[in-house]
This record gives sequence, C-alpha cells and structure tokens, in this order.
Amino acid sequence: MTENKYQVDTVERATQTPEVEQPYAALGVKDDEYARIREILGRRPTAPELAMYSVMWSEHCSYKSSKVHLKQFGDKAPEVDFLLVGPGENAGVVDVGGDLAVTFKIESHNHPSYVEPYQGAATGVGGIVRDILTMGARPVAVLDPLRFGPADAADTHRVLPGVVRGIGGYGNSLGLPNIGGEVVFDACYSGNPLVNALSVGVLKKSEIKLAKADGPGNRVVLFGARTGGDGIGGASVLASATFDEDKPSKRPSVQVGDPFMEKVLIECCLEIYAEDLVTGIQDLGAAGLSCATTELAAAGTGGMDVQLDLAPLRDATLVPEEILMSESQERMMAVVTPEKLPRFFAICEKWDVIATVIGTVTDTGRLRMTWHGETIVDVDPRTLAHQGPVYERPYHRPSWQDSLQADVPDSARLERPKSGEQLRETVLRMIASPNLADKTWVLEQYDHRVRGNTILAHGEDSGMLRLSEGGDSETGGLGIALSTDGNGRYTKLDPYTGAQLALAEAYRNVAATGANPLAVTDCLNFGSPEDPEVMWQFAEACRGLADACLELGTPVTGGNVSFYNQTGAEAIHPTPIVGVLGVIDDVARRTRSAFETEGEILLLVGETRDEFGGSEWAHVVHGHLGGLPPKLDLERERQLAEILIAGSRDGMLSAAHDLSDGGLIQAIAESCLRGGHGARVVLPSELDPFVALFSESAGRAVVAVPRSEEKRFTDMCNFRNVPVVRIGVVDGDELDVQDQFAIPLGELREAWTGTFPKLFG
Amino acid sequence: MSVRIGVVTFPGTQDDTDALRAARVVGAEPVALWHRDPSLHGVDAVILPGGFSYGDYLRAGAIARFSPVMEAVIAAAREGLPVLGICNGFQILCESHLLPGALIRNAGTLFVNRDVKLRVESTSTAWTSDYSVGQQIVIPIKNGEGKFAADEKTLDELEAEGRVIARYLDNPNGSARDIAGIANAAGNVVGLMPHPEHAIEELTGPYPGPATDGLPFFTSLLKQLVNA
Amino acid sequence: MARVVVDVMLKPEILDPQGQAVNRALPRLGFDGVVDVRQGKRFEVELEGPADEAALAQVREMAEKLLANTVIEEYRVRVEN
Amino acid sequence: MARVVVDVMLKPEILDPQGQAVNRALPRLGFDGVVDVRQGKRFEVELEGPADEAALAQVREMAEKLLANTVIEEYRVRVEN
Ligand SMILES: Nc1ncnc2c1ncn2[C@@H]1O[C@H](COP(=O)(O)OP(=O)(O)O)[C@@H](O)[C@H]1O
Ligand SMILES: [Mg+2]
Repeated sequence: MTENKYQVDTVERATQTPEVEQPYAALGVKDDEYARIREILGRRPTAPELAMYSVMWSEHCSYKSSKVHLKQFGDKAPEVDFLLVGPGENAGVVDVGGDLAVTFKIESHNHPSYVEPYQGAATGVGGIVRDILTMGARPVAVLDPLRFGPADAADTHRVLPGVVRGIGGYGNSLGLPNIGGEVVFDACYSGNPLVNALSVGVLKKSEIKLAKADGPGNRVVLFGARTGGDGIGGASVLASATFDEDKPSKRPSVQVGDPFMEKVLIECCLEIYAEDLVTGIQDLGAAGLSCATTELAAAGTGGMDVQLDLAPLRDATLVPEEILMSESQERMMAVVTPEKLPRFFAICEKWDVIATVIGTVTDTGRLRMTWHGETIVDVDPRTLAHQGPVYERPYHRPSWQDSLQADVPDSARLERPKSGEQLRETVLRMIASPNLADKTWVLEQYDHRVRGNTILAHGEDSGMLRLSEGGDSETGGLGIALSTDGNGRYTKLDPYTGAQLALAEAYRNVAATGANPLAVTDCLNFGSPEDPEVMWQFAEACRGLADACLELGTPVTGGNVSFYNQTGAEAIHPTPIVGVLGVIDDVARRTRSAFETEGEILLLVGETRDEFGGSEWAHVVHGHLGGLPPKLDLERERQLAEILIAGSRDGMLSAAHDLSDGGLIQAIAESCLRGGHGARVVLPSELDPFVALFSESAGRAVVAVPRSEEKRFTDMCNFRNVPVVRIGVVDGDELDVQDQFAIPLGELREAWTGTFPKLFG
Repeated sequence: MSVRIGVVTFPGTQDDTDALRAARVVGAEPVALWHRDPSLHGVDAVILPGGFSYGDYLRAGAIARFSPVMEAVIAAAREGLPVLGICNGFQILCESHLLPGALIRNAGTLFVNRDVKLRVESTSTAWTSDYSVGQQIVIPIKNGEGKFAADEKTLDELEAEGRVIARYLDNPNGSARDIAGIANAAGNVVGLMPHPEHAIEELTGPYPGPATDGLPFFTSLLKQLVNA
Repeated sequence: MARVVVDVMLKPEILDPQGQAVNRALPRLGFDGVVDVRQGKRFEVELEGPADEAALAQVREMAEKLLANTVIEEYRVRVEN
Repeated sequence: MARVVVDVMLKPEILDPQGQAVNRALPRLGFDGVVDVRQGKRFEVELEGPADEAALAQVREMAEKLLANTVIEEYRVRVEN
C-alpha cells in the first residue's frame, strides 16, 4: 500500500537520539511514569512503544487507581467449588453442572454513549460480547442496565432513544436475546449517562479458552475487521509530532460498529473452537493490538515477534503508533500451531473473514515489532501488562456525609399522605413516574426470543434461559437466571451499604424466579478517583460488596470500573451495578411475577420498617435525598432466598415478586397488571398504611399461593423465623386496599403504561 | 420415511436454530442448508428463517437473494417445492420476485418485538391448511422493516385470488391492508412477517399465551407431504 | 478515477415512513414552509476507469439489479463532478 | 414550489458497513471495475415558497439539527432543477 513519507521512530533511532522531546503528557503519561518507562527500557521509548505504554498504563487498562481496592474481591472471596475461572481473565467462568459452564461479565460504555448514543451503546454491546466469545463460549444473551438524566430533559431525549436503538440494533443483529436490565432517571446523570452491558455465554467445561501465547513457533493470527483509525485521539498527537510535512488523513471521532461482521466472527470462532484449532485467543478491545499482543505474550511463553506492517488496514495512512492504539471493533487475535493454520484459514474463508498471520510466538521474553523491516518495538511484555503503576489514592469521608445522613425523611421533615384519597393519588403518581413506569416502549425494541431458549425476560424479576443448545424442546431442564441492580441514591447516602443493597436486590430477584444465586459480576460507575471524596465512596463500595459477597457465598467473577463519570466538579451518584447469576435445575419450575389465578392468597414475606431514606417516594414526591438507606440483614436475605427457591421447587408458589423501588404497592400493582387480575389487600394492622405501602425495607417479597399451599408455605417461613403475613387475595378487576382506596386496573394501567410513549413516542 | 425440512443459513441469519427446532418439534427431520451450497440435498420443503442476512444493510434480503442456494430454491419453488419465508425470509422471497410487493421500514420507524393477534385468511396453502379460515392466533413479530407495501393493483390481485394468508388485527407496522403474510398463486410459497417458530412451546411461546399457535404452520406442511 | 452517483427513492405512490417521521418532527423543531420531505438512498460509486458509456451502462445494471428494488423504488444514475 | 436536496454521507474516515456490504457483493454479481461504494442518505425537501437564501438557510439548519448526525456524517444542501 502507499508508503507515506512519515519517518518511523525505530529502536535504533531512539537509542541514538535520547534527547528527543516526547509528548508523553499529551498521552496522559505522568512525569514519573515516563521516567519509569525510560528506566525499564534503558533508553527513551520509541513513539510506538510510548503509545503502547500510554494505553496499557491508562486507568482503563491498568486499573491503577482501583487495583488496591478490587483486591478484596479475591482476598475475601468465599470458598466455592463451582468457580472455574475467577477475576482477571476476559470473563469469569462458573460450573453450572453436567459438563456445562457459564461465563458472564458486565462492562460500561458511558462516555462514548454520551458523545454518539447509537454507536456508543452499540459498540458497548459488541465489546462485552467479544469478551464472552474469547472465553470459548457461545454468547447467549445480553442485559443492559441504563441510567439517564431527568426524563423530561432535552438532552435525555437526544441520548435515550439513540442508546436504546443502538443496544437493540447491535444485539438484535447478533441474534442475542435481551433478557433484562434497568432504565433509571436521575438528575445526577445528566451529561453523564451510564450505559452498562452484560453478556452471558455457555461452553463445555473442557473447552475453556485462555488468553495466552504459548509454544515458540506458533503463529499469531489477526482476524476480523480491518484496522482503521478509530479511537486513537491520543496517538495522533504522537503521529503529528513525528510527522514531516504530509499529514495523515483525518481520524474518526467515534467508532462505528458493524454487527454483521461481529455475528460472522462469532460463528467463525465457534467453528474454530469446535475443531480445537487455537492454543490461545484474545479479543481486541480497549488498547487494541497493544493490549492483545502484550497480554497474550505476558501470559504465555513470554515472547512474540510481530510484523506490524502486515496488519490489514482500512486507512492506508495509519502509522505504527496509531495501528497499535486503534480500537477498531470486531477484531480478534488467535495463537495457532502451524499445522492447524490451513483448517483455521479454511473456516475463516467459509465465513468471509479476513485472517492474517502477523507474528510468531518466541521464548525470547521480548515483544518485538517491526515495520517494513525496521524494529520499532522491543519490550518485556510483562512491564506493559502486569507492571503498570499502582496508586494508593488518598481518600476521606466527605464533609457533607454527616449532614446528608442527618437529613432524615421522617414525617416531620417530609409531609406524608394520610387519607385514603391522598394515598390513592400517591400510588397513581408513583406508578406513572419514569423510574417505576412500564418500560415496554424500550423493551419492544429488543429481541428477547431469538435462539428460542428464553424462559423469562422483561417484566420478570430476572431473565432466565434454558441451557439446551440444540434445543431439545418441551423438556424443562437446566437453566440460568440473571438480574442486574444498583441504586445510586442508596449508595450516595451510604456507599458501603448501598453496594450491598445492590447485591441483595439482584440476589433476591434471581431467587424470586426460583433460581439459586451463584456468582457476581459488577460494574462500578464512579466520579473522578483524583477526588478523595469520590475515592472514599469507591473504597467503601468495594469493601461493602466484598463483605456481602463473602457472607452470601457468591464470589465476584469479574467486572469493570468506570471512573471520571462527572460533569465539571459534579460527580454522579456512586453507582455500583451488580449482576447476579443463578442456576435452576428445571426451568419448568420457574416462578413468574404475575398474579394469574383468582382466589389465590397473597403473602408478604419479610419485615417492613419505616424506611424512606433514598426512597423512590422521597425522590418523586419531594425531590428529597437524605437519611440512611434501608437496613440490610444478609442472613435474612439468604433465608428469604431459600424460601423462594424451595417454594418454586416444591410447587407451592404461583407468583413471586421482589419488593424494591416503590415498595409493596408498586410490586403488587406490577403483578396485578402483568397477570390481568385485581387484588384485595388488607394491610397489617400494626403498620401505618403509608409505611406499609411505600417503605423500601430490604429482604422482602410478595408471593401468591393456592389456598391449599398457604399453610405449608407459612410453616416453612416460621420454621426459618422469617416474618410472613397474609395481606390479601387475588380478586376482581381493581386494586382494592381495604379501608383506604380502590383503583380500577384500567386506570392503574393507563398511569403505568402512558409515561414512556408520552415522553419518547 | 420422515419429512425432511431444510433451513437455510445465510451470513447474518439469526432464527435458523429456532426454525430447525420447529421442524424437530413436529417430528420432521431438520436439514441445515448453507447459502453457498447450491444443492438442496433432496429436502421436501425449505424454510428461509429470520435474521439480518448480510446485515440487511442495503435492503433486507437484497443481497441474500443472489446466493447460490437461492438459485436452487427459486427453481424448486417454481416446480412446487413448499417454501416458507419468515421475516427476513419473507423479505428475501419478495426480493427474489417469488412473491409480489416488498417490505419497508415500519410506520413507526422503530424495531418492534411484540406478540400480535392475527386472523388466518387462507388455509389453501402448503403451510396453513391446519388452521381454519377466520381463526385468530397469537404470534410474535420482531422486525424493523416489516411494513408490507405494493401498488394497489397488486394488492387487489392478492385479495381477489385469496392469496392474503393472514392479517394483523391491530396493525403494528402500517402494512398495506393489515397484511401479515401472503402466498404465491400455487400456494406452495408463503411469506410471513410474524415468527411462528417462536410460538411452538408452552415454555418459550407468547405469554400469557396462547403459547403454541405457531405449530399448525409446520403440521400443515407435514400432513400435506405425507398425504401427497 | 471517476465517481458515479446513484440516487434511489421510493416511488411516489409508496408512502415513505422515514420521510413521514421527518415531516412530523419539523414543526416541533420550529421549521415551517416545508410541504413534504422524502428520504431515499445515495450511493457514491468510485470507478477504476473513466465514466464512459460502457461504465455507466454497468452502473445502471448494478442499480437495476442490486442497489434499487424496482418494485417499490426508482433510481437515477449521474456522473458527479 | 421549489425542491431542495440534502445529501448526507458518513465522513470519509468513518467506517461504512453498508457500503462495505455492497462492495463485497459486487464481484459475486460479476461487477468489476468498481473501487469503492459508499452508501448515504438523500432527502428531497419540497418548499412552499421559492428556494431563496432565507429558505436555504432554513434547510441548512434543518440538516444540521435533524437530517444529519454531524458527529459522524457530513451533508450538502443544493437546489435541484
Ligand atoms: N434497559 C432494559 N433492558 C432490558 N430489560 C429491562 C431494561 N429496563 C428494565 N428492564 C426489565 O424490566 C423489568 C423491570 O425492571 P426493574 O424495575 O429494574 O426490575 P426490578 O424491579 O426487579 O429491579 C425487569 O424485568 C427488567 O429486567
Ligand atoms: Mg431493579
């Protein structure tokens, strides 16, 4: 291709010209980090080497600010026998029984989704799906927890529709059912939406793939899309610094995804795995080729020779440092033994996937790269992949934390509805509020059916999949359940408890469908780590999550950290999103949230207290955030889960719905509307009606049981000392709270379903 | 001998596993067909499943139509081989001129995944004989380009010849005359925007149901082939 | 190297959902004086050689066969300078 | 009544999966001599009045705000006769 007059910065040149000024600061490399690079190399880095260190040592790739805190997830990890691959790999892998394993992970694509909502969200899905594929698994579903600014804000109307179309556009085109997520609005996310995406995949235990380049002489193959100038903002600084007169062509401001290419890449990889043709594989995500080559080499025999000029380009004017930093989507890198190359290429050809041998594994302990014969990179890959900087960032409890927690939303501070009429109005206002309203407008843009194994999806407490690839139908059989949850308001009030409450809710959601919660993935969305108060929130959240995972016996298998979520000095609410994976041995036993049968008994399981700190009610009615989040009793959460799981296994439960945002009445209303049946509700006499209806106390669920099962179920609760009280019966076509108010289902449904179409339709 | 139903996979096809499962569920032998392979391997019927062949980037189905397997399908269809095109498959059949009209962007412009009510209009096709005329069924749709469009003359012909096989009761995408599916004159080729292969099991079909209203599309075929 | 442009529009008798969506949005954004908007496709075809009659004939066939669906769309081929 | 045309194309440096799909299909259909195809949008805007400067300014604003996504696309406004 066209040789541009660009002067390559070779190792030789770097050695001869130690004095050359390098624009490391513009690449985000600190003075001491640059000094360390020179010390490691014993010379100044070449421009390509500097590019590699800058991306590999960036916050995003090196976790330099979070490492010391994330360590707890390992140190405090519960002893379990089902964890096949823990944190550190592309995604964790869990043994789900038989010869099957499941891999799942959540990731953020927040900033790109703000800049270009459609492509940002789309490439976010593409990235996490490649992580799952890299483990050797077939991706089988996605979930998408989302956070936006106020629902009526102009910018939200730019961002939300694009994000939703992007997630649907990419996920649907991959043939991956979308089985869950969240849509939450809060002013703290204006200018800073959160777009997290979780993907899950299934594989044979015996076929787990790891990202390492083993075996000197094995070939390094780059396959998938051509490399373009995507996401190399930084590198162009470098380029222009080393350029002569003629400039490179303009570089893209955003990455555009090609879901068709990724779909083909998935099928291509799965055929390659099936014939056991790779010894190691890595996806190209952040830091593209820099990351793939260094991590493969560092984890393997230790050395690799790469002929960078062999990489297929989309833009011939790209220079080495740009190629190394490019984040072009839909690319993979495999390590293949020479005798298996022909089959590997045959399969790529079958799927019209471009594949190129660009290097060889060596035992030199060095990662060497050449550009048209000249050596431009010669480094120890471990110094890039494992020996990046680690910061003990200072942190301290915010000065305002005490006053925030002191601002308790009690009846003296916030006026509460008293009369039945006031309560009725509050119910209608709450259920129509954007966070609690029906999300059908969003969910209809997602395919939740494709692959034909979706047992539960939107509108249920967790998504559920049948694991029978091949799909031996009718038969229930082994399945998995997934839920994501997170509450920024709770976490702002108390980061330690807030993170635990996120775990507790996802855990409860999974158990409510009858699945046994096994393992965790988390996406930690926070402000700037350079702000000691944000760093304190982060430290507390990690400590809380690690402690709770230990107590619930659900290890963190992997996750993602997203810092710098702030506009100016204003950080978002600390928002840890927790995804919980559960297993159910017979999906035919799943529990739905809908009240389907007239005359069945409604039971409230768990204890209700006067808890409104960070509640949806305080938010919607008073725009208030203060006090403490609901108390959390993890032992109680475990007992509740056991009850819900046993209830489903023994066929006692007709319906179950976890209580969370909006409290008891929100859960009952959702279950009535989904089942098309009303309910007659009698509130526990010892509770104030408002508290009974709207409190967000944790560790609760509402269930529907046939009359014949009521005693067996309540006995089971009593046996575990978990409070259970009969609160009504499924009946009629209105939501009738005795002695307080009644709302016809039609009116309730109108309020619930009207909001999103009005806002975004 | 069991009936062999071929399901074509193009690059970007998504619902092939579902169509293969549907064939299995009704007791037929599912046969996977590949877009580059011009042979139909002696199957008794072909399903063109849903998805996004070639990304649907140019027009849904526009590029898939030119694949080697389609030459074989087009020829065999003209000879009377039963062919069912679902969603993207329907779009491919129109692009191939095996069926009239075309499918364009939904009236609302957005992708819509919803369980919709259909009224069966014709049972005199290879794929609908197990229904009764006027029967109301629930089948999921999931598409962005599902709006059936054709000139008035073509639409009148379709109506006159009883080739509209199903209509939406509550038109989700602005399709002309609420058309959800049509057949060719001989009745062996049927195109349908909704997904019957997603309505064949109690566990995974439409909720609250009925969950298995899609089965007769496949049982119709079996009966016809066995009696033939 | 020459560039040939192929414009593809839905036939006038086919209602155009995307154009309609734009039409609906305009007043909300405070634009008036627009009677109608229709949305179609524009293909920029870069030719190896000159845009002579032979090449144009080829592009026309390309449009007829692939770029446009003549059941619902009409196309125009023109050399851009 | 005048017609103004707005051509919207992806910026040259942005990946164009649609154009790529067409590019890959052409050889299979026996078309050669094509170096590259890019696919964009064409909007036909019918104005009530004449296409004077004021009207064109309005259409340009329309393109900027609604018809094009200027983060990844560029547009051209021209009067068609
Ligand atoms: N962005 C989304 N993508 C997919 N599913 C979603 C999304 N937002 C909400 N849902 C689904 O809608 C239902 C209600 O959401 P949510 O209120 O978060 O559930 P829960 O009350 O259990 O926390 C759940 O089934 C959830 O998975
Ligand atoms: Mg939730």
